Amino acid sequence: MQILPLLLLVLPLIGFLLLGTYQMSIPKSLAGVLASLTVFGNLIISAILFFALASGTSIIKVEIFDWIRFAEMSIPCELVVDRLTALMLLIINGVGLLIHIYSIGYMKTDKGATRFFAYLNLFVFFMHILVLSANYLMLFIGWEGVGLSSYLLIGFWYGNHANNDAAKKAFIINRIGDLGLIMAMILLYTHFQTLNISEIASKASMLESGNPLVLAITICLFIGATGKSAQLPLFTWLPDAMAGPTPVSALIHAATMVTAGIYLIARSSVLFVLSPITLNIILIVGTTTAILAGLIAIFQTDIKKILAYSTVSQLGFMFMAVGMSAFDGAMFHLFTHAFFKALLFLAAGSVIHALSDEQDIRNMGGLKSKIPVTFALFVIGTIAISGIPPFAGFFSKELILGAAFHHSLTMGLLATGVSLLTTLYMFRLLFVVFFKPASVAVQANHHIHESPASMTIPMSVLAILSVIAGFINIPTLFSETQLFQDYLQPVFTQSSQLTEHHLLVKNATEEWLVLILPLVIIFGLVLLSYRRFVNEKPLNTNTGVFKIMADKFYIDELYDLLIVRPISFVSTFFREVVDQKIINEFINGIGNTTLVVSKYLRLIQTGNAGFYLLIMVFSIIALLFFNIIL
Amino acid sequence: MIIALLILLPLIASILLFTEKLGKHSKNFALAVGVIMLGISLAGGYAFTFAAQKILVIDLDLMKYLDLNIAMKIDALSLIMVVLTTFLVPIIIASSEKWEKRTPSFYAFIMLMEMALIGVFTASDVILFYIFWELALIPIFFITAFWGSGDAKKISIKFLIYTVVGSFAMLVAMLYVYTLTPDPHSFDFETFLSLNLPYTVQVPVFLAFFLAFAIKIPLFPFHSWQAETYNASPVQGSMLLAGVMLKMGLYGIIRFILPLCPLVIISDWSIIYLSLITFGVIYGAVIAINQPQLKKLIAFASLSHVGIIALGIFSDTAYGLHGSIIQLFSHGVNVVGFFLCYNIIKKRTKTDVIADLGGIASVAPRFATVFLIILLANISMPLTNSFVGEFLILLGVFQMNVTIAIIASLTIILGAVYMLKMYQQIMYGPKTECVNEFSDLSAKELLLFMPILVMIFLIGIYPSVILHLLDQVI
Amino acid sequence: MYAIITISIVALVVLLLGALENKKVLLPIIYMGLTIAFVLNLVDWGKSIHYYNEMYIADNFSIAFNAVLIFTTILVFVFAPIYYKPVLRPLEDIYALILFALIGAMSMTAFGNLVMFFVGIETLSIALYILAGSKKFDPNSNEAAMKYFLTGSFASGFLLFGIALIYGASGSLNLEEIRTYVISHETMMPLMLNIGLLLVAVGMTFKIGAAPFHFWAPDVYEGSPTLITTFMATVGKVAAVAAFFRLMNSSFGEVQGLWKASLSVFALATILIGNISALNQDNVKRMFAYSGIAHAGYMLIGIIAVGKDAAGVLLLYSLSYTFATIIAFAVLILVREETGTFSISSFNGLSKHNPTEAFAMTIAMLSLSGIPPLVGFAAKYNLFLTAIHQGNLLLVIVAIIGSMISVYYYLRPVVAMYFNPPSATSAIDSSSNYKKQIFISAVLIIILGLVPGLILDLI
Amino acid sequence: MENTIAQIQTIPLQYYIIFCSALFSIGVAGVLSKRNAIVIFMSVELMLNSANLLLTAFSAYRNDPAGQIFVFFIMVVAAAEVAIGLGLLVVVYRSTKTIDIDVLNRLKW
Repeated sequence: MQILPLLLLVLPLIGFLLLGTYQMSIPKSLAGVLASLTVFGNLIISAILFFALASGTSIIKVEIFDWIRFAEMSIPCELVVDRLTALMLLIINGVGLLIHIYSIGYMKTDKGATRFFAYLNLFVFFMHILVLSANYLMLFIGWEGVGLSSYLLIGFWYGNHANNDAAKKAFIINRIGDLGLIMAMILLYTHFQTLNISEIASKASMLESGNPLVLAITICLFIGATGKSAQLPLFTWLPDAMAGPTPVSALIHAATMVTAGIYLIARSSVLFVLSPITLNIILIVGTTTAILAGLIAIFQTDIKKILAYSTVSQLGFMFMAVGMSAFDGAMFHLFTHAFFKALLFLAAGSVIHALSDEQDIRNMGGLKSKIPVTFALFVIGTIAISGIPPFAGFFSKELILGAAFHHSLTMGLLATGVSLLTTLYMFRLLFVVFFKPASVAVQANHHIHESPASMTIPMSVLAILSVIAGFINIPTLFSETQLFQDYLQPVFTQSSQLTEHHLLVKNATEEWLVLILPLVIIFGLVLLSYRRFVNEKPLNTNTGVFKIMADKFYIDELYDLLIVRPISFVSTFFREVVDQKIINEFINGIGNTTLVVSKYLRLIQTGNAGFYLLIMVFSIIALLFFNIIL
Repeated sequence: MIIALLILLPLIASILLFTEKLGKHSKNFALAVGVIMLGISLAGGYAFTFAAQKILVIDLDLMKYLDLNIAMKIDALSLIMVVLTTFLVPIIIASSEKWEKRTPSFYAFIMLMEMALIGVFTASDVILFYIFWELALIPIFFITAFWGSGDAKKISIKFLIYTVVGSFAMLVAMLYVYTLTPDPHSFDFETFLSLNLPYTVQVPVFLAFFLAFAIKIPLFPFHSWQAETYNASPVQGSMLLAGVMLKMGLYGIIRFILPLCPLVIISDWSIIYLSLITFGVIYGAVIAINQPQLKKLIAFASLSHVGIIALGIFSDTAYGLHGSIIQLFSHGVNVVGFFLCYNIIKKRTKTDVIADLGGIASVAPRFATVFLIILLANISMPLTNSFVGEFLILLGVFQMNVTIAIIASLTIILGAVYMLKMYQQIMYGPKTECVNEFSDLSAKELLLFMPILVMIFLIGIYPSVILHLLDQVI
Repeated sequence: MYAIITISIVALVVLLLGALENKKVLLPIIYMGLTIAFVLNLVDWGKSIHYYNEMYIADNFSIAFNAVLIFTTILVFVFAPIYYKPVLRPLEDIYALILFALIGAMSMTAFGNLVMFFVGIETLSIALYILAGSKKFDPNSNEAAMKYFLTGSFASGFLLFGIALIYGASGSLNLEEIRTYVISHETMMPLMLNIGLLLVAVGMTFKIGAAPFHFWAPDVYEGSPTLITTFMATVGKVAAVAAFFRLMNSSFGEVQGLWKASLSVFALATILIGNISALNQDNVKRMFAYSGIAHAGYMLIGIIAVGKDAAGVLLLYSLSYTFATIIAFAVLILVREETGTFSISSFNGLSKHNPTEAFAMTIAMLSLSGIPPLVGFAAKYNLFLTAIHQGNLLLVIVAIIGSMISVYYYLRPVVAMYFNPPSATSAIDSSSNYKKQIFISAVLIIILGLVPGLILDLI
Repeated sequence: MENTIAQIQTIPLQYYIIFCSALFSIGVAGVLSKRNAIVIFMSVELMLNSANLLLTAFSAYRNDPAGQIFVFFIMVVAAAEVAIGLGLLVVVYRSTKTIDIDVLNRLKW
């Protein structure tokens, strides 16, 4: 059992090293299989671990070696598997495996497929470090590592600078978040003398609620989370990250990496519940992000960007849950979201694939009959994400909505609103792409074809999961046991003990209300959007509020104006003016002054002997004057 | 014994090379000596860790004849610096090509430099330290001025004068402190460091030493020689400068300023120089963002990095110090790796203007990977060597001064900005004209990178190599 | 003492042989005679013998300095044939005058009486006046001699008046007796002695070429024949420094208050003026003149720090200065021989055709600027150390600043030699026989730099 | 001899000192004010002679022959100096056709 967590790391690492080193010699077809095999191996291990933990083993710990050790400081390289980790492992490897298989088909024609799979394996490796690590510093390795893999994969087609810009942007914005995480670690170490997550949790639980130290730490952690999980104000990289191959968007930018922020907070739940202020901030940030991103999504025209904004919005939704201390709700939504969002991305990829890399939905339409399998899968995904029962999204959203209504009515309504926004933009997407009469481009395109089995099969599996995954946590209204919540319960015991009113004692009416009310509106919205979007009329985005939304609230432009340009200006200013003109001139000035002094000093040497004699006499007089008279 | 070998071997090699009798074999000879030196220093490391430490001390009291005490000692810090030097010198030698003029002398100067550097790092007599310190200037001056390009002559003279100004200030301070040693006066490190100087004395001593070290390192605002000199120097010269020579200054801070002027470091005034350094850290990083020339970019990046290291040292905490020492080593490795990449690019495209380059990754994937790893090491990616160091430094600085730690840590972001911007422009995007002929790394070149890469991951994954050593002394 | 007598005889013999037009034997005789004198000089080592009523004192100090002077003179004579290659006549007058000057110089280091002091100075000076003008048809040489003579005799007047006043106050010309008098009147020093001392100091400051009485030096050094400049800059300066030190050390060491402040100011001014003025000189010869002034300033620091330690340091400093200067001038002579100019550009690309000379020159320049591990560093280092021991920190700081400045101009010829492309005329006959001598001096600089202790503890 | 000394001693020593200083100053003033090399030589001689006189006076007052012996040396030196000086003057005159010292300024800066 001890060796298993280690194997989890070793397998993808071997995969990466093999594929990376022999990039040129390994055939593309083999590369995909090899990469998938490592993930498959990991999936099996994860399953073993998952069930081992379910059947009693409380925690599996593996200490590999002393990483940093001197004086009283000791940070070991240590892995730990608890239930939260096991769940994450399942998601990563399950979704990961499917996406790997999908990629075999998707990347078949790409020259750099081997490199692609190497990067994917690298990502899997770092993601495992992230979820397996027993201390924050190790977690940070994975944290940065997935950022790096994301950078490499977004910029996978590096011949085009737009892709590279997107990759760079993702990395740099992530670094801003990372800085927060580093600061958090420094604070943690300074005050707890350790970075071990569970030790910190137990030490922190002694502290009183609202402690300013905890506030600072959690704020820093949250900054880290906003970077990775694309929350305000650091979310702008995620839509741009769609420049990468679609499987990447599915795996990294929908299912796994972007949820690391949620994972981090869930991991540190003890700290967060001790800081109500931070929770409120998270709540506000999550809500704002969810709404903002949802609004933007409605007006986008790029199929992947819509899904990206949807992801941002959904992540915001999860943060709302976190902000209300509903960690299990957040985790559950993370879990289901991984399936249907991955499915949607893959289906979108299939669409794009079918249309030979067309991503603009205005150039689509009428695909319903041309690629029926993809269409069916896309519909399942859309229904699931919209929270229509009995699909997975319904159950996870319900859990969060319940928490929200329990928190306050306002929050409840806001959460419902976010959920409805989802319906709106998703069905718009569905209708425009599949139902709307075929656009000119589609009509002219005779190569439209359904994707190969290697792509449709993984999608189908995901679709099945999107349908059934919700049933592992049926609302209390219908069932006494909530498998998911119960499984995770030990992870959050400590934090739930610290919150006074965590366990939701819901009354039936309230719960029915939460169930029924959104559903009614959802169906209304679906109808509305069907009427609105299936017709030819495009959205008018030239004026008013719509324009602001379509232009993404000008956030990118704002950052450009406030941060990028000033820094660029300062950089040039420093280089050309401060460094060259001021400092260098000053230093040279010292030297030149000496030379100038020298130039004039030598003029004293007039060459006139009479003058020399005069100076001598004056000097003697001065000498005698100072020595004798004074 | 080991120290004597470490000093004499390069000296003899350098004299042999100066005779220019070795002709074609000069490079191989120098390389062989370099590798042997590495072996010896590793043997020293072995001896230090496992055997009696006696062999790592030389104490020849030649006061009578030389007016000098040949006292040299290797402790953990010295050992790390010596290993760094002997590790880098063979790589530097191997990276060089045949020059149009005086090739043997070029290697002779490198060997001389190696000797001087080892002397600086092992001397345990203040004047001996000073002598080696100055001696190290001469070879680098000649390397830059003679084999450099562009305005090398003028620039190297400026560099020389600039650093000499600093070291003379240091000399004054050394002589001054000497007069304060108890009778009979002594230049021995031990005597120096056991002095408990009053605050009023520590201030001028600090200023003088700081000036010398700040110029050498260089710290803002004493850096104006750096970019020019790197740019004018042949790439091997830049490697020596950035890889090892600027470590002399940091080493000096640890050796002299920390023990001699503890009161200044904890005084309220320390905020003045700390702010200067911190500003320099940001300043270097910001300038690097829009820097059009690769070599100058490396220079400014280096300015930023060493500023962080200096902050770590001045933080006066165990974390900061340990982190700084790891960084001393890592930065040497990384910057030399960086210059190796620069060398490859420059050699093949004949340009180092970033805007003229592009799309190299598509023709040279191996090179792209190697470059990326080195670049990531430079921006302190976890699992590379500089991550642990930088984290510890920030931890240390944080405990000293929160604001400074936060400002300094901005380099984590800025570093990513300028490095990725540069990397994207050079390696990605459409191919430019001068890149068309670009061939991927040959096996030989790859071999040259290997030690660097191994070191990057070794220190990154197992920093205890260094930390354990340090634990025995600090 | 016997050394002086030997040299006198050699000088007379040289004159005689010259009159007989016997050219070939002149130099061999001089070499032989000087070597004998060198050995005879050392015979008295450690004995401290007083000759002629303490007129001449052969103690370790004077013997060591005289050895330096004789050795330097030998070196000067070694380069004489190159310099005078185009001259066909025997040159007995010039050789004899150099020898006479050497006698004066040697008396200056060993005087026990102010009479000997004055006579020594004048013997040296008068010989130098003539030597400076020995290029009779060169207006520069004429002018140099005239200026030297005018200012020199003027300074001698002050020196002499000062001696007279000291004599008047103390009643004796003997150093020991003056010392006794000074010590017994330490608290109530007569004004006359004070003025006398200052005037003597003025005279000596002039002779060593320190500010503010340095004005003659650049002009005279530049105008004189280069070989004579070499002699002046080495033997002349070292003898004056030794004499100055001896006077201050043996008679006025206990009353530093009287003269220390003034000399410190002189030293500061000298170092700064010398170094700064040298920066902008394109004429290498003139640059060395200023460099010589600067070094006079450093040596003044040694004089200020009277005492046994200072004597050794001064000896080491003189040695380092002398050797480096001789090399520099020797190379300068060679270069000038080929290019016909003293301009710094005449050094361009010297390293290509004459690596040995270039190497030696580099060593000399680095030594003069005080870069370890050369003797120049050892000398400066010990000098500063001694000064610091006596609490002259300010002086040392200024001296160090001066050294910093000096690095710049000392490197200019080095840079020209190694980094500038050779000019058309700069190739030197590389079969020159003097490679070895130059090279040996350079090696000496290095070796001495490694074992300065040997010299320091001599006296 | 005794007599002479006694006679000399009838005049107070201060007078000699002041007289000699005045003489010396006249010499210095002469050197500074004149541009004619010969006159300058003469002024320098005046300075030397004032010192001679001073030495003699001290010698006489102290009954110590050393000072007077010194004077002989000085006279020899002075004679030599004048000889050299005039010789140089001739050489210079030959090339510049003047004995004005201001003309000598080829060497400067």
